[in-house]
Amino acid sequence: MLIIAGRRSPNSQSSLNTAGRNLGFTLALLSSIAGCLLSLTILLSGAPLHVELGQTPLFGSLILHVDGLSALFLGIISLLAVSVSVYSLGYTKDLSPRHAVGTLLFLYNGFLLSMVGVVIAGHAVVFLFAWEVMSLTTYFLISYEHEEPAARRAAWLYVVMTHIGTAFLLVMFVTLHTYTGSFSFDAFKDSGSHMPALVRSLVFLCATVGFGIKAGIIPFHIWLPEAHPAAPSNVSALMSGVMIKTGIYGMVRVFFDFLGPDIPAWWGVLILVVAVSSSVLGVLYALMEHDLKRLLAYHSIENIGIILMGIGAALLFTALGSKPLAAIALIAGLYHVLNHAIFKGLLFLGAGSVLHATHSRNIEDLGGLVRKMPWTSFFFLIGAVAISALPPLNGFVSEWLTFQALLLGFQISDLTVKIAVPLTVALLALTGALAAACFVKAFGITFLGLPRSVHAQTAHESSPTMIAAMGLLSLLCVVFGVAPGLVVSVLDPLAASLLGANISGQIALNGGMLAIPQSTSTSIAPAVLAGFLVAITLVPISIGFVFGGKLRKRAAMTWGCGLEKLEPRMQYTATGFSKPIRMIFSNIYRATHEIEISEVSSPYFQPEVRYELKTESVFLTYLYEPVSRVVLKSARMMRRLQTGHLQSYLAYIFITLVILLLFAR
Amino acid sequence: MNQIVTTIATSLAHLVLVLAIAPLVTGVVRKTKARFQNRRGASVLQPYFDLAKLFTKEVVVSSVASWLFQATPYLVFGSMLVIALLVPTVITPVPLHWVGDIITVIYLFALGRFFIALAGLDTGSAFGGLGSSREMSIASIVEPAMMLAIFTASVTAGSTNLSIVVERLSASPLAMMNPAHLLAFAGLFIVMIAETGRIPVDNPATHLELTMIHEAMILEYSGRYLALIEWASQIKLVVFLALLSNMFFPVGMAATWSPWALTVGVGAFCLKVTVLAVIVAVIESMNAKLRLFRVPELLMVAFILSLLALILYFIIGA
Amino acid sequence: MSPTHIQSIGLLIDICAAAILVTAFLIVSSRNLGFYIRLFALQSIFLGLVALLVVIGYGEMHILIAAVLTIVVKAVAIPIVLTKMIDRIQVQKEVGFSINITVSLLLCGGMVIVADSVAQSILAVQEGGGSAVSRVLSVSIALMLIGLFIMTTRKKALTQIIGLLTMENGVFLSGLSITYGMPLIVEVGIFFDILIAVLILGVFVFRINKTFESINIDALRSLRH
Amino acid sequence: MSTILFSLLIGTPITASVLCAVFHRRRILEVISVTSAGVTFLWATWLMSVVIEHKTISSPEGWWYADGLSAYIAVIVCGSALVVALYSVGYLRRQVRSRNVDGRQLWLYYLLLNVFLFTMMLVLISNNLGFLWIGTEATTLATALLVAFYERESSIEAAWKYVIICSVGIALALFGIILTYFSALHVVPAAGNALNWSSLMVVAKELDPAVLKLAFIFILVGFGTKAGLAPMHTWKPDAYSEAPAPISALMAAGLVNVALYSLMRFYILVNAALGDGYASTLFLVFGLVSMGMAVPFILLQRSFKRLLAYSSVEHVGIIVFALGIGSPLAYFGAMLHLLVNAIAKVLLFLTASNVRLAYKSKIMRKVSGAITVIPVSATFLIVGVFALTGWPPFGAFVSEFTIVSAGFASGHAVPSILFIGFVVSIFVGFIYYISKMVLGTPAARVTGGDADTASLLLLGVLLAALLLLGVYIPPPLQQCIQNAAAVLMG
Repeated sequence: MLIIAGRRSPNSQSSLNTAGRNLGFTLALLSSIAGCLLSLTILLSGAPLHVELGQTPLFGSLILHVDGLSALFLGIISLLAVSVSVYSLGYTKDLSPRHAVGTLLFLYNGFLLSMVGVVIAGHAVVFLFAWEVMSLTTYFLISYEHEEPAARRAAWLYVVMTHIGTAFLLVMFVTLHTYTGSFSFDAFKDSGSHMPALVRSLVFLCATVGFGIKAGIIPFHIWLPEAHPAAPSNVSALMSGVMIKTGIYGMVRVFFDFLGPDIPAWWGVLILVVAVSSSVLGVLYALMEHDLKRLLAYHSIENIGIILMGIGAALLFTALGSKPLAAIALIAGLYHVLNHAIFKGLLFLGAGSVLHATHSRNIEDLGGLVRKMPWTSFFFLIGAVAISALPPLNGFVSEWLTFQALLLGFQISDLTVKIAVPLTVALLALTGALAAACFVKAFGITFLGLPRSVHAQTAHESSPTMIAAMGLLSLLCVVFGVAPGLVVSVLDPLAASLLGANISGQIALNGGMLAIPQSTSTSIAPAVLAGFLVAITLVPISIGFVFGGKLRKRAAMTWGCGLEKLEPRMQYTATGFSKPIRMIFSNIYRATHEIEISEVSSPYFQPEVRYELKTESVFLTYLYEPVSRVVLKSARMMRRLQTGHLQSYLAYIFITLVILLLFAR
Repeated sequence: MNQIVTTIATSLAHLVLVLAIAPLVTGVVRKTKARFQNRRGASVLQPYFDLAKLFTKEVVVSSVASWLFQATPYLVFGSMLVIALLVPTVITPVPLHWVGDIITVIYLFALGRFFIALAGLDTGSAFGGLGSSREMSIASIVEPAMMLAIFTASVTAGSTNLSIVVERLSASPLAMMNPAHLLAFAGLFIVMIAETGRIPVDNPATHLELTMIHEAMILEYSGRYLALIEWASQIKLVVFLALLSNMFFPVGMAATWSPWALTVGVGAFCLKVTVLAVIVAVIESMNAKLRLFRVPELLMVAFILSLLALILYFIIGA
Repeated sequence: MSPTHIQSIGLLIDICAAAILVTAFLIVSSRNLGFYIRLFALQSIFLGLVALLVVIGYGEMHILIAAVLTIVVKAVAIPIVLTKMIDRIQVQKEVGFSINITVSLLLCGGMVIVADSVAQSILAVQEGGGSAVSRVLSVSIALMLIGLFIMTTRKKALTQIIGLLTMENGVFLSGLSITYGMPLIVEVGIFFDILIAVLILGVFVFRINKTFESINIDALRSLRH
Repeated sequence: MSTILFSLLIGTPITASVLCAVFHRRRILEVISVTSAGVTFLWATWLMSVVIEHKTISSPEGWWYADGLSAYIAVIVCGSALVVALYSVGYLRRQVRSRNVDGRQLWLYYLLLNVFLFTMMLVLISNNLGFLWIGTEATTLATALLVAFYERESSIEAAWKYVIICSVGIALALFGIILTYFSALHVVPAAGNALNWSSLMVVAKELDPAVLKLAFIFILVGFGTKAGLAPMHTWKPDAYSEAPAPISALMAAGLVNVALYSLMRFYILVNAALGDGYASTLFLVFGLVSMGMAVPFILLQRSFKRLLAYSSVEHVGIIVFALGIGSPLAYFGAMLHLLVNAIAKVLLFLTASNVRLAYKSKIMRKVSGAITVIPVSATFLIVGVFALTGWPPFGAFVSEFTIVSAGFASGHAVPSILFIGFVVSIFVGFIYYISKMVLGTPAARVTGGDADTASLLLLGVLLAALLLLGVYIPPPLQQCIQNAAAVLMG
């Protein structure tokens, strides 16, 4: 209940009292540490925590129920909240006084409490309550800098989409209520069996759409790249790190916990299709983005796709009856949830520090920050390596597990698996490669080379608390990368409890080594691997000494094709960097270029050339705009009913009377 | 205790072998290319002398570059060595097989590529950016193709552990002849050409900005750093050839540590690697370099080939 | 009261009801505003007569006060107020139509038929085909529908008041016909309400005339959507 | 004892209006109105406590009658009247200061406010259906002049339409009452109390079904017009946007509940007489039609007062839909929604009036950046909109959730899904306009400041009440709602 204490924050409007701000964030820090401890105790002890909130006349007693799954997500939320709270201490120090820090604190703590509430709710009404309060606080947080119209539009789009999602969730929970007679999650447990198949599929679809909108899967993703950049950076780290995970939590809870064991196969296939399209399209759109935070937002979509690949595979395998495979797939998915929360949080905090220092998000006019902001760039590099799933860090382990889970699919002789699995493997590999390309662009253009604008030149290192927060997260990246045994040993009983079958011990964890007995001693030992990588680099140094003696270095200017001084404009730009990929995937992007060359009187003067590139956002133009056009057109038609003539109003009453007399006899 | 000592000893020996052979293989390739251009060409050992020379030379570091520029050579070389440790060349049961499997190998390649690309961007010169952008876009298709090709082989063996795969395939060489494996081999061959930067995809010997991809990234390196990176790319060539030969024609590999089996293994390995090197050189001299935006079509062919191989294997269920 | 006596009362009631229906049709067919008010007064007189006949015929004493009130209020007081209003605001007598007269007359005929079918379905319930006065129900429903029709088609504000009053007369007549009038206090209350309604509508007509310089309803179209 | 209570309930407002008629000085008028509203609220709570003890009370000669339902609605109506009276004091002082309102109009305002309260009380406690009708007609007349208070062209037009449409509706309702009286005539001997609701309930089974069905149609159209149910709602947007804000708040919170009260009285009667198939399908249809009709007008709207008027049409639709479902859970949801809607409407209408006074315009395009100009009212506005459209921390979510789960439980799955669809699309329209008004940078120089602290405090109390209802329903209130729902069960 420390969390609620954390919620009580000074709502002091005065933005100058640093004491109030520090107090607020330290309270948030303490409550999130408490959250971590609570989740760890439950995860390790395995005993669910059951709290009765009180009797209500309509919905029975409101329950908070924290079992393994909610404890895992509680842990993730609190873990990220700890570092973000530390980060916010420094970040909000010199927010422009126009924005009252008091409201930011109030909303920030409310946001944290509601996310925790969503995860520990054991009762439909409490869940919906926390769910909507989360959307409400996020709405106000996104429209925090409400001067820019983009922030307002993003906030509106976000709140509308989540509310539509909640409508689906409402239908789902009420259908479950009609079939089980109560609102508590225990009653919903395995309620799939005593529902007709059609209703069960309806509940599944409502859950997928409702939770999918919050998770940002492909057809419903349009709010994500708008909302995350608009929010203040510490909040957008939390939003894309953990808030979209509440969608995943909901899906896992409904698919595996509520809808019970016998699941039709097409569910798994649907989730896999959504997962694959989300991950590939997510990374492709990310490649074209030059706004750092929008780029990271699109990557959240991609990583949600990878998580859903794990969950979709788990669904498919349970439907086809092989429980152990499903367990590995689920563990892979949940592990990636943890990893993504950490490295996405780290990257967003890094982007926040860059924004904080240079007041510009467009990477085209950054560059050369590695010298001005050494620590931020180092931690951002660790985040980039982790998200591109490169070996020593945590991204690699969870993607390796997902690969193993998918490859083991060949043991099942079902035809759908035979086609679905290879395609998923291919596209997962493609996503991994594209992600690496995207982050080379992001890190390279932002941090390396010469500063491209005055902002970049005058950048300064972020404050110590911000660096400490990022340091903590990168340490976690390394720890979970090097010692996966910790996490997998926690996830294993959780997957066992969810999938019913006792498949613990599927992933042998002898000495920090992940082995999959299913496929005869396939294993990786990340700890040893990391050790080797560090130790082996000594070999080239020693070889260098042996052959070349002491290293003699001389600094000189980079070769500028003969020009006497290297101009920052001569460097590669982000658009240039992603041009080859744009050529390769041109039919997905359908990019349009506009080149304007200004008229120049005499040939001796240089004409001014303006080049503008626009990639078409397919879903917006072909799905959302037509729908809204139709709705507004029909609304405009209906509006003509209120004509303003008194006669027509009387005629309406007369017609209603006549119709009633005819029909209601 | 002695079990650990033996594994360290054997893996070190393994490492030395690969380190030694790498420049030789590049020498063979250059020799055959020269022969095709009916000139005598430098001796096969020329790469050794180049490396030795480079090691002694002074390193010129660009003032624009950051610490990343100077750390990349060591990291790239290190990751190549780790790959060398994992890939079975001479003997099937690689001592450290439990440390990593095929996916680790592929992602270690990606790690190396990631840092070289960043180093290219670090110097702030147009060529570095050009190289990194082309390298990363080609890699974005090559990597999945490589994975699919190798997965076809690993799926037949039932595990992604390299030693197990090679052992299983060497146990039944006839199983190799089914269509899935041939397609996978073709796909992997194209991937090898793209990955090691040979002619149809990228020209290793040129400094003309239109054609160079791999060279552009390491343009700014000099002295010891250049030596390390050159050597790393040579090791990469050897490792790829080893993968190609052992995954698809594992004949003649030593099954046990007996000295006789070892000599046969080393001999067979050298033979296979030289044959493949010659084939690469032949292809290189017969083809002209593809235009940059034709390369993705070639790579798409590789991707489709490997995907077909995997699906074919799944459908037919060899 | 001997049955023949009831018979003649029934006959008289039918005559008055017919007269009321005729006045309603005249209102629909005429153009002149002043003529409307006189027709409405005539209609109220006949209505009072029907009430008196019910009092005489069926001995429902409490209707007597209602009958007197109808004649005093509706036949005398309201027409005076309305004519004074016409003179004060010098509105020209001509009344704009949204539908021409022949079509509206046809529609009113249709409405009488509909009203008759509704009345039959109500009266079918009563054993013995209902008393003499209940036959008046179809007339009262027709009166209500015509009143609503007048309000919907005429363009002048005053005609809308008259339409409303015709509807009220129709309802009062229906009350008379099937329930021999409501309890006294309720009748008085209804009259009081109608009187105040007419006064307020009159005040509004003055204000409309002052602000819009005409009492044509078409001017009142600014509030839309 | 019951006669004293009833006479007090009607007597206080009528004496207050007489006093207002006599005195013309502003101070006295304010004091009279506020005290009368406060005292009537006290009597209403006393009536509620009496009704909780012994179910129903009625005056000896049968004119007045009160049970759980009427007491519950009386408390809501008097409560909102008290809040509106308190707010009107500050509102009118501000209007007088900016010379929009002269002495005579001020006097007329307070007089008609008290008459309006009297007529509403008359409807709520009358047992005789004729008196019910007279009271409802009187409410129309009382509010007619209030709607035309500002003597602008548009307010006269709105008042004219309001009076004409409501009078036509009420006339049809009278015919419905006559038909009910006719259907009861051959059963209830004494002509006098055939019109009393309580006696009709006793004898409901023997009422003639055919005539009662016809009567219910006329009643539904008649009182539906008064309540603002769709196709007959056309007067509501004009009347609410043109009337002075406190009056439109009292109409939205008080008058709507009174009209719904009369509809409920006949609904119970028809259910008792015919079994609840007939009336509930009609209510379901009209409920959904009202919500559906409100959607396009909220999606495309220019003035924020009309936006709130259409939201009132929607919420009447919600309550009628809930009544149509018919299960005890649905009745509880309906009654709770009655209360929550009243509080939310009063809150939003009064906040909208603060915005209107500050920006001097009703058109939403001209209003932007309210959060910087009038921070407190703007926060109330945007948080109030979330409360109105059924977001969880507030009461509307609990009532709408109950109604939806009752709908699903009683087999009306598809209408409930439609219900959710309408509620969500109305939220979309609301948040689009309100976020444009509240957020962003204010347009040109905006002179008008925020309302005085007393009114803002009042609005704060209302918002806190909404928040409390969302989180926890106190037992005494729960008891009253249960009573009202029990009456609805017939």
